[in-house]
Amino acid sequence: MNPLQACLLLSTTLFAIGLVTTLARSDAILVLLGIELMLSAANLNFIAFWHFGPATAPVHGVIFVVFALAVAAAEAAVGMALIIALYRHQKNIRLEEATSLKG
Amino acid sequence: MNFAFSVIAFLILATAAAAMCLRQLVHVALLLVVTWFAIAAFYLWAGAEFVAFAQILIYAGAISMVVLFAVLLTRQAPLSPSLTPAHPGRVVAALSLGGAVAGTMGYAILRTPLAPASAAGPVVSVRELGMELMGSPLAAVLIVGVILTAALIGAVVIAASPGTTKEEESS
Amino acid sequence: MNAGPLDSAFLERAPVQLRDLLCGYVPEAVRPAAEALITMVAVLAVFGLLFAYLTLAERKILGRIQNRPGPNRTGPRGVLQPFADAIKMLTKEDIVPRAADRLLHFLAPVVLVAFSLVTFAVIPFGRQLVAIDLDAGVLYFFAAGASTELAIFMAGWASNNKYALLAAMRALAQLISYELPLLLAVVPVIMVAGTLSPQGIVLAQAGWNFGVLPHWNLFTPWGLAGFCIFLVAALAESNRSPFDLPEAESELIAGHLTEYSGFKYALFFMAEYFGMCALNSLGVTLFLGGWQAPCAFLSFIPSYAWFGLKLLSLLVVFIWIRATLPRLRMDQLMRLAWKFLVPLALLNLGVVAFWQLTAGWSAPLQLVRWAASLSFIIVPFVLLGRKLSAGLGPRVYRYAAS
Amino acid sequence: MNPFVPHLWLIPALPLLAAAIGALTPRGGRTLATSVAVLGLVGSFVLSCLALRSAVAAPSVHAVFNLTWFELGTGAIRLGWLLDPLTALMCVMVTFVGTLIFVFSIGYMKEDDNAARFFAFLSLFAGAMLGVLISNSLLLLFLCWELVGLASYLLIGFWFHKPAAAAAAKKAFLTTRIGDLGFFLGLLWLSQSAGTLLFYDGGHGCLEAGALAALTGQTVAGGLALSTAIGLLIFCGAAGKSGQFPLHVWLPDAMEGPTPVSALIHAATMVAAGVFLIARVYPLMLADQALSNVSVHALTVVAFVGAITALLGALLATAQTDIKRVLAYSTVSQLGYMMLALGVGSWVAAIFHLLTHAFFKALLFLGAGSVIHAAHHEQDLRRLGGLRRRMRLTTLTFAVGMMALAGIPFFFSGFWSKEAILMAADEWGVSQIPLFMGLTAVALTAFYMTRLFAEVFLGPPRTEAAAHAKENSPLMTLPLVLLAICAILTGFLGTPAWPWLQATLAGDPVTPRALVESVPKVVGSIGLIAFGVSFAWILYGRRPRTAAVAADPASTILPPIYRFLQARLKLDEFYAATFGRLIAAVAIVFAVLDRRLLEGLVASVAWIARWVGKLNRQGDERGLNAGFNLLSERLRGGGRAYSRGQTGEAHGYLRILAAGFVVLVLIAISKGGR
Repeated sequence: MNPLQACLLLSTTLFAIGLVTTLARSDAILVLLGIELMLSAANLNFIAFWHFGPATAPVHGVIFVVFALAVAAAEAAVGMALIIALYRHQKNIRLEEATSLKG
Repeated sequence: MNFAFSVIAFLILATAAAAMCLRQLVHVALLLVVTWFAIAAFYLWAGAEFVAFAQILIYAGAISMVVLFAVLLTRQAPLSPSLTPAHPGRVVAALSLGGAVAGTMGYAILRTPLAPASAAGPVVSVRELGMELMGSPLAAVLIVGVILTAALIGAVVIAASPGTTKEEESS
Repeated sequence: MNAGPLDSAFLERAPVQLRDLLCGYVPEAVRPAAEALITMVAVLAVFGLLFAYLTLAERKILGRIQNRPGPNRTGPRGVLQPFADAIKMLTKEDIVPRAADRLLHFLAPVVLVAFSLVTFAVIPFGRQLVAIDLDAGVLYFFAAGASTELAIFMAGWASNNKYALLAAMRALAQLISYELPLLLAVVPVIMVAGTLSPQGIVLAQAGWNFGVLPHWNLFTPWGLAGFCIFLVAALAESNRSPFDLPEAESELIAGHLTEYSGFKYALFFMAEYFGMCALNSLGVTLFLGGWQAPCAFLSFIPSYAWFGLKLLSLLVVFIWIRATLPRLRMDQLMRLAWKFLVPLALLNLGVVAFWQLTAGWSAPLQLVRWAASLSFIIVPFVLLGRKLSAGLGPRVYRYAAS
Repeated sequence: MNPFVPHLWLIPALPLLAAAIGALTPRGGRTLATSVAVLGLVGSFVLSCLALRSAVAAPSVHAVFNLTWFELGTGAIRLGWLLDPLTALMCVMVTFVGTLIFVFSIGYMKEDDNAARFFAFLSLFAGAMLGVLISNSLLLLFLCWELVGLASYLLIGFWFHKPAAAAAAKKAFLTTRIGDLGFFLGLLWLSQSAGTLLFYDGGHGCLEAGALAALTGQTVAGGLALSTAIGLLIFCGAAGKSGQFPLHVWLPDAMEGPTPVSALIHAATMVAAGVFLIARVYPLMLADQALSNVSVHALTVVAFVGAITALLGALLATAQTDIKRVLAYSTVSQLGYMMLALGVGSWVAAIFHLLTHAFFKALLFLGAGSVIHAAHHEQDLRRLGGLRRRMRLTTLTFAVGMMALAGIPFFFSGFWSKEAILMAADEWGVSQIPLFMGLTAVALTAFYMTRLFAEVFLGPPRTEAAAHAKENSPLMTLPLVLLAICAILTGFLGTPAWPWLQATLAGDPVTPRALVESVPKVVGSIGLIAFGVSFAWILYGRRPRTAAVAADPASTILPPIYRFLQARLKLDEFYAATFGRLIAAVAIVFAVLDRRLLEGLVASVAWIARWVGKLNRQGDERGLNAGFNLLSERLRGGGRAYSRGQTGEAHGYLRILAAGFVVLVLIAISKGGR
């Protein structure tokens, strides 16, 4: 198993942890954090491929991560705002109770 | 380097996993901060200095702050275990799905012949990075700027009410 | 070791040579570790002592300003006061409330001190004296600084006390709000210097006009504006008066420090002063030309001395401000940050861009360049100030003795 | 070649710039707009003085500067500036009087909060007028001419919330348009036949020998020389602008505008434009004098029109009860004098009278404005009176203006210029009728001016407003004084004893003659003036009326004629009855066509369309709807079934997502395996 694969496995596991959190926990904040974890896993992949990959376009992996970070920040801000709105709407933030859109 | 890598990997996974099992939301948030730091350490190890510090600045500095605020603003009772244990069926389903994803992906990773092209990875200086950013992905930079502004305003609008102050705005 | 002649070069090199000398006695294998260790010890020692005497100086200066002697019992003129305080703090009982979250309650001060010390790693104290010359040093500094906010929150939350919690939330709001102007005030310097490494920024400010006028960023329009914004934001970031809302004694007992006592309290105190020193060091590095001498003929004095001098003067300014200004209200704090400092800092970016674009202008046009840059800063400053202070006329104290 | 000429455009440019600035200033910025306007005009006044100096240095040359505006096909449209004593003198006069009027209106418009707009319009007006003066191309002149018309429209209708003002503005605009139509036709014809519109172009201009010879050579229908026809067409424009007989009706109504505007329009600029135009194209008008085989000469028409206008205006002025209307009609008659002078071949006399008239008429209007402003906008002279005690300065200056206009001998400019005109008319070989008309008008002028003065200033105040009037601020009286001084002095520029003005304009050396050419004629005209004054004094001055309602003494003498005059010869009604009717009839015819013909067509088309629609609807209801209903039922059912899957629970969706992802990865692996 070469280092690249190790990195990929690491990111996969992190992604899985984030996914499990998102699926298992009912607290909206935790779900959001799980999503953040998955994002970070993706970033790990970018960096890994940039680090071990062919040095043709050296910086693109990093640039991707920079954008991903920016988007993550925006996503966190909006997500937290949504959660607060949700809390104001239904005195708690349990996601499985926020089902007013069901058909 | 393998030693450093394994330590970092262990830190990342352990803290993440532990955070996901904790019952106290604030603890989760703080433990995840450790995870962010570990990830930043991974970036450092991979030679992406700038990204590492940006990661700390954004995740530890901003996002975790926002999370903590969300926790405090949506908290029923002080130190209340805000997390009721999820009912087992969901947990089982979640674990199985997560395992499936991890397994399939891992299988795919392991059986694809991936050889690191460069043993000693490239090192990018901040100046190069800036030059590159001002190059082809300039449009993307602008778009990201627009996205951030929109998110900022949107956050304020969504969370705005006689109660809330500017905290969401500042992430 | 070979002791060179006792000249400026020797003095310049002295600390490094001392370190090498000490490293000479340890085996090769652990030499890098040993060097790092020595650096840490040196920083700790210097700034520990600085902290100790800064507290004393603060109390003395405050005393002078408030027309009282200040501490003067322990030792001649109270020079031993800090040590007395230290002993007192160490011997005091360490109380942890029962309802508190013990782990976090313990971790908070540790993390705080750790992060506020970590920031010193990238500050160039002298020509040779920089612990790690990081390529992204400034970013590193802010990353570490951002992390200290967490510690404050931990403290406030862990002690499970409503005052502490309020203080923590206030602290977060304040720190986050003032991080923006801080960063925005630093960006112009980076734009001009073209690097994120503090050492590089200092070198970019090297040189003098006819031997006396140094090329420090402070002496440019955008630099001046940036420095002022930076100073205000730094005051707020280090929770010092007039921005000391988080530990506003009169409102929140002692804020997030309420439930802390003894050594942990001392740690918080120390961390606050370390943070202040670090921010001021950054200010010196970015705007006051770091360890550069103000005049060519004065450059025989070793660089770290200059750095120390500038740092000390800034610290004195901070103490002076604390003695002079009353505390702001929360909404005033927020308004200042979001409606005044941030817009001005953004304008400053435009100004520095203009400055860079017009760098090639010839001598007479230089006047235009200066005038334009200054007006771009000053006019909005006046207008914004008018707008913000509208309606806040001079207050009438009806019951004050006149 | 005069180095000053290429920069001549600066003279109109300054006020136009001021107008632009004033137009851009918000309502609040009256100070800015005012100061800019005044400064601009003062600047062009200084420039005009420089121009005058350099023009007088060489009186006989027409210094020109021509440039190509744009290429059009083969030919090029060319514009240019022209500097000769005529232009220079007019420029100085316009800028000087204009400046004084501007200063006056600062005080007059103090209460009005649209003053910024007002001054912008004033500057535009002045700039356009100066453009008319300096232009060396009939085209450029026409452009500025129209600009003057626009500005006058804006200014007369400045108080557009007053319906009368709006109507007056419209009337002025349309009436002058009628004249300008002729002007434009003449312009086109001239450019088509002479090939250029430049006046002077080093021998190729349309006012120079070559072109004139070509113009006089050919004749058009009715035995008119081509030049005569063109000249008469251009004269239409002039008549429209400076209110000659058939087209004079707009001028009295234009009094609805603010008084400074009346002063500007009637004294200095707009009405002068017509006279100036004729003076400018004088060689063209003069061209057909040489020929004898033509049916009529252009100038003859001009002379008769002028004479009629002079008499008519004077007649009407005697019966008006509104200060400004009296002055307006007197303007009409004075313009008639100028046209008469032009017609009888002494254009220098015309310009002389134009200059003197500009000063004393501006003086009179500003005096009237000062009276009105002081009497709280009371303009009816029956309701004024007795102001001489309260407004001494105004009274004095007004008296000066009045005597100048009435032509009191020797010390007032009006006398000299009018005498010059009458002398010219006397020497005219064609006919003596204009002379007699002019002489009658002289008497009438003296009469109505005396009447006006007596009514306004003498006797007891007849209303509260008049009783409480008090002298205005120096800002308003100072211009009066200055103008009064000028009204006295300008006359001595052109006395027969020292005819500097005539000589300069004509470009001859100054040749002094006797103080008066022929004593008997002068004595006669003085006698007429004395008669007019004394008659008016007997009627109005000796025992001034005491009540506002008291009948006008003149009306007691010849009531029907008085009433007819008061109704302004029923000219407006006449126009309404003739031209108005005609147009209305045409409109009715078209309306009828519209209703009967077009509506029928449209209706039938609509009817057909309606029937088609009905058929269509039947088809829909029978056939399509059933199918649609069935289909939508199906859709609704499917949707109901499908929406059961929509639990609205985020985790459920996420689970499905993850499962799908796993499946995709497995597929990818199996594909990759092969």
